[in-house]
Amino acid sequence: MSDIEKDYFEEITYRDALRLAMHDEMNENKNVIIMGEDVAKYGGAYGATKGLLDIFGENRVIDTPISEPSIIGASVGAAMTGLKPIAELMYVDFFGMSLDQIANQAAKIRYMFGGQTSVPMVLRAQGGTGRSGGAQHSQSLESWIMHIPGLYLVMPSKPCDAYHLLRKSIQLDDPVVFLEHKMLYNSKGSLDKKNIDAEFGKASIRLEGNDITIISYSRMVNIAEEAAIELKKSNINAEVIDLRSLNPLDKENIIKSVKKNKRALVVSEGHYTSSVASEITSIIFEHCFGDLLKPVIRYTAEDTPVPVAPNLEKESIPSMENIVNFSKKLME
Amino acid sequence: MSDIEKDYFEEITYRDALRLAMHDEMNENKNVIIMGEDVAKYGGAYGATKGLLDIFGENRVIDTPISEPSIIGASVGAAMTGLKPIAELMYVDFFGMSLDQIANQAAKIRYMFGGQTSVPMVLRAQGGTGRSGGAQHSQSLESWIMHIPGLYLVMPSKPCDAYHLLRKSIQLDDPVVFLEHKMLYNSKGSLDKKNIDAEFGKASIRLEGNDITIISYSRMVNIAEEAAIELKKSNINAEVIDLRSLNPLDKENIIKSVKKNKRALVVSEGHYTSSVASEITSIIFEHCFGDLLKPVIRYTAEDTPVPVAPNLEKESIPSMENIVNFSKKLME
Amino acid sequence: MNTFLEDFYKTMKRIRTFEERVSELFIKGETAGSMLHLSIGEELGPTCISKAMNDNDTFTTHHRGHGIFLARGGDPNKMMAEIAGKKDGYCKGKGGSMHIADMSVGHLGANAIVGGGIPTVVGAGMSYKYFSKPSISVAFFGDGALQQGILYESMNMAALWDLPVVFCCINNQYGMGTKIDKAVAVKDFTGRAKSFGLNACSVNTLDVEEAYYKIKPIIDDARSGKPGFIEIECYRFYGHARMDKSPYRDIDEEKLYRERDPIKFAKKKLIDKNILSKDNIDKLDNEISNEMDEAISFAINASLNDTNEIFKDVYSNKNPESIKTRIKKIIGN
Amino acid sequence: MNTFLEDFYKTMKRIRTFEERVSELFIKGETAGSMLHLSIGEELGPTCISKAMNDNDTFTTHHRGHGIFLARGGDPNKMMAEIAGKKDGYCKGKGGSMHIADMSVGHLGANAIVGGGIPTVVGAGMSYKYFSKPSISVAFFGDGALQQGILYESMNMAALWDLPVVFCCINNQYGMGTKIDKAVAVKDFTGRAKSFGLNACSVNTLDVEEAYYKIKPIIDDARSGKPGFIEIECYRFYGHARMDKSPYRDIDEEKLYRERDPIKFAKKKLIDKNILSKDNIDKLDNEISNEMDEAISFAINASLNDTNEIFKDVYSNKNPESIKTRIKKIIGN
Ligand SMILES: Cc1ncc(C[n+]2csc(CCOP(=O)(O)OP(=O)(O)O)c2C)c(N)n1
Ligand SMILES: Cc1ncc(C[n+]2csc(CCOP(=O)(O)OP(=O)(O)O)c2C)c(N)n1
Ligand SMILES: [Mg+2]
Ligand SMILES: [Mg+2]
Repeated sequence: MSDIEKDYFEEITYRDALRLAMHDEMNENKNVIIMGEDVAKYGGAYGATKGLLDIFGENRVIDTPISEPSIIGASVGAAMTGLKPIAELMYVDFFGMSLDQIANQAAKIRYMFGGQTSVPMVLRAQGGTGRSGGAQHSQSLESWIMHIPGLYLVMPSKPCDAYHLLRKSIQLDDPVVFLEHKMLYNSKGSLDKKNIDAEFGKASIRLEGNDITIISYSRMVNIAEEAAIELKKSNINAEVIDLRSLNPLDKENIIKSVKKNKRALVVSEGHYTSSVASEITSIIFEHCFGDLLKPVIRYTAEDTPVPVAPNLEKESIPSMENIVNFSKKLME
Repeated sequence: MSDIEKDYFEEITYRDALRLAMHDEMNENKNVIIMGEDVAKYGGAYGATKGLLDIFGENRVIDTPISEPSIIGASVGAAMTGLKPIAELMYVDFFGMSLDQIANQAAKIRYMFGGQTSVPMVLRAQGGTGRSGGAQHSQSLESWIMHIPGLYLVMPSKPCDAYHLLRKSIQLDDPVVFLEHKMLYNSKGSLDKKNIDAEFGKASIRLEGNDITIISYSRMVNIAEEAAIELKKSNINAEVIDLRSLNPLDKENIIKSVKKNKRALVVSEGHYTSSVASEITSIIFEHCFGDLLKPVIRYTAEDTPVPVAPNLEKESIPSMENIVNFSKKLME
Repeated sequence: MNTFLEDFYKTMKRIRTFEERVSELFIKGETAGSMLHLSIGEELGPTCISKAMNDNDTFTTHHRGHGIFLARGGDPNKMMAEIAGKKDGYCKGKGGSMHIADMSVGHLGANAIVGGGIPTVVGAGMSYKYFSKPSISVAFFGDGALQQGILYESMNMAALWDLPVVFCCINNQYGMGTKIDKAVAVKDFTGRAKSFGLNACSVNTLDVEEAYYKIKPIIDDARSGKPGFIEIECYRFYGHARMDKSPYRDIDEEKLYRERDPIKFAKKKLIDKNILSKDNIDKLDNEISNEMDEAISFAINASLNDTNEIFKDVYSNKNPESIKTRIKKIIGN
Repeated sequence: MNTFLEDFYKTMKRIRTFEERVSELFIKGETAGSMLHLSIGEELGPTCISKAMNDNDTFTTHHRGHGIFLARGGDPNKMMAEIAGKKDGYCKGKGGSMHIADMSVGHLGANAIVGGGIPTVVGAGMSYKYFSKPSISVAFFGDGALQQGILYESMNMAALWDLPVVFCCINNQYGMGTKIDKAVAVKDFTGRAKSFGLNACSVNTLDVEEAYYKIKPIIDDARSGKPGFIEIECYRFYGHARMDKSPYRDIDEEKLYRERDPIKFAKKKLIDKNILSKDNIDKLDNEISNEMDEAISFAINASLNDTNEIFKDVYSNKNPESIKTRIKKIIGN
């Protein structure tokens, strides 16, 4: 692990930003530990914890058996008794077996016990399509988490936000579900450790524009940005909003932008129905009623499991081209 | 179990309607079995399977160990090999530990295997508040299920729909999540076995009205009906729509009614955020844009865990009084 | 040795009396609902295990956990108030009987999810090991939880990492209406625990002292990093929850097992061994009775929560907006 | 007895050659992604267990299941096409390597969720018992799944209900980069199974015939309602998935274990026992090689799916509307 001393990076990968965030928090707080399947020796299935074992030792970077419910449950217990666990769930798809510990325990303990205790833990996981992982390894299940009170939900798209929001997540006194995207790890951006723009519940306006607002999060922000650049060629100026965290959600900036532009497109890699996209769409309609010139459009993954065949997989999620098409349509 | 020969009931409880539906299907199809915790000797935690053990014997009404993931997983395997299992999950709250078998297996098997096989099973469970069960025994988690393609989702409010839709669920070649509400079991209504009005994806208009549309499902339909009656006193005619199934969802009738009334209120006992209510709200806005005189309002349970204290529990979910208030406000 | 017995008796008697009062509170219509799981008949296990634990040890319980909590120092007033759903309860009335906790006595929480609190103690054990604290953490659960996979995952992790953790099964023979024979093929659960690498013992006695000496080494070993499993065989004297009359049980079986009463046994032993006279015991019983009467009064007189309480304690640093406020922002007042 | 060996050899060789071709297909850039888990080195277990099974038996597999599928009659062409994500694959290219299935040979499905396919066989066993069919159902999984609680729930149910079910662990010593020693405290897994009431045996040999005779009674007992557990000890010769070079493993360890090759062993035995000559074996190997080359060609030449395929097979009686259609309905064409 080189570069750990540097404060500014012109270019760093999303993966390295995460790794640095964990490193820096572990350095500052000896109660922070990492646990999960293959997080130590292997360095994490997507490499985000690589090198940390060597620096912090096996008491703090802990390979676990393949027991998701108990990994998260043990993190809950550790968090209640003085540690600050960062648990890694290799794929969001494994929420299926472990939501009891996430949604019934971690999320509710403070409430059920009348505020007596907190569950200060971070659950990192990654989701999304792009690797032909199929229906059980390609989901975007943030809607399940966003529905449950008590859980912060963070889904940054850029290395700098990944760094700062992961650090803040580790510092927080509440359980945070921190979701990465499997196709973001190699993406690059700058990182200034001293310049902290990211906050929970504060969206970032990636591109300003006066014609249409495109709201997104995680990997889809990058696709939306590409679309916005493409739209410029047709003289359409899209404002691209990167939500960064879904709970808390920056309603204010969403509403402000849509009130200005009167047209909005919500882009998410999750399914269409009963989703994060439905939520954002509702919020816009509710608060910009009267201002909107066109209905808000939610553009999401299909309401089907994710197929393995690469051509089908690709077609099953939002594309840059269609963001452009739908935006143009909204501008008519 | 008396009355099993009758075809028409002036008054029957929701519980008995369910029991009759299972009875009648088991009678007609010897491949139908029931399995779950305490479904046999005890008759089900909420009594819905009482008496069936005596009639069908322990090969067909099966008490299981307290192993939710495996109960559902075994139902999946049984369904793939010729049986028609009706699995009972005692509380929807236990989705937390068993969603892998529901959402990653039952829901996706047909798709992943290219249509080679089906998973014809019914998963019955109950949810909702009303018994001071607290945060882990009072949830309404239909949003988790509705989000996942591949699962039918049925939530009837009336005994007659409970009967007919449960029978249809058992007959279906796909996995069905059939959700009851703990406070509905003792509710009463008529049942005509020969007169089948209920279909998947066909909402029922419980009360017709020309002023405002109130859309709901499960127990909240009854509260909405009370509110509608109350609203009549103020000369407001509410149309009350009972969705009965959430997947498939009767968009057509929702849209038709709201286009007519130009005002809509969505009522659900689930949380507010990223929910079934967000979904319905979005649909209405999207399709009735231009027709609406007021923004659609979603009135749901609070975005907090459910507290045990009865006064708090009651306050945390929608009330008849507030449905009336919000409706009046929308009529201004 | 005998000095223990008085203590043990008192603990068991306090548990039983408390549970009887919960039942009364229910009959008075003053409890928050009827999801109340009484541990009458099951007092021996929590009592002897609690005694073997130290002050800084922690624990989680299942839904039938009043007894364990009391044995570890729970305040009957605040417990009863919690069961009544009142503001002065341990959890401000928001957790109730099934989700009661008291961090100050190491109660990391009761759990309404069968097996839900088991991995918590693995995490607590990780903390103690990490911080080199001499504490252990004990998970209490019923025989039903023996069929929850999470138990075996947790056992494996505890054994793998040499954690100061004990898994304690209060085997009352039933999971709701299902007898243990209908839930498992093999009833030797110590075999399961051993196969994962744990110390294990099973206790089937009415003599709480005997039980104590049997389980003590398991607790002590756990403290030095060899996790353990303890099964306490007992019988649920009454229904599963407050409304259940156990129609699925044989009356003779119930009669027989209700005779097998660890409290009666301890009382007789106290008298036989001349540790306490019958009069002294009556006096003690009376004190306990008064204590628990007071708990009832406390609970009944405690005040209700303000409805604003709904929104507190969801997060450490913010409260969710009420739905009413959200709606007002959309359609105005 | 010796007649088996030729069969066994052929099965193992076909598995290995198939896996080598999968690797080739990957290098050609023709597979659907890189989540390909090869079972090279692990051919013995699937081979001997498959032989002990009957025609109407069924099974589920983990993510490393090509070998089992082939041994049970999978068609290499359709398998390879599935791995390539093509229309002519077993699952129309929608399942891929990790979710492949063929109901016609009793393959109830591969599963990408560790442990996910285990309870399926419990349900299948319930069916066979209910319909008095003489079939059994076998769950294949890796050593990693030994740490998934669902396994023990399922074992308990199988034992409780006397189901014709076998749980078969292909213990290749690693779960991704984690050696089994770092995942469990006790490596005798038969002890776990027995404690739940199952028959159990562990096989650690290079001799597939010996293995067969050891596991056969477990399979036969299962057919008469005594469920069983079989552990096959082996070694994953190469990386976890196609991209993994196993940097976390000791090179000497890899060398040593790659020598322990059940196919080499069988070949030598065939020759030593004069069952087949070297020439005959070469001929057989050649046939297999050709068969698998054909599978590659088949896969490469197979056609891609029409994108409309995305919407099929979600439900038995309807297809979900595409997002485009939904959006058109809202904002027009
Ligand atoms: C995961 C889960 N499944 C089912 C239930 C419903 N339930 C509550 S208590 C109980 C029986 C538990 O039996 P046991 O563990 O033996 O505890 P006991 O009630 O006998 O003390 C059941 C099935 C639950 N609360 N949680
Ligand atoms: C529930 C779950 N957890 C984690 C993973 C990620 N994962 C895929 S394979 C694997 C290792 C499994 O090891 P083992 O069961 O021994 O099978 P092997 O790969 O060695 O054949 C892991 C951790 C998964 N697919 N499912
Ligand atoms: Mg019990
Ligand atoms: Mg392995």
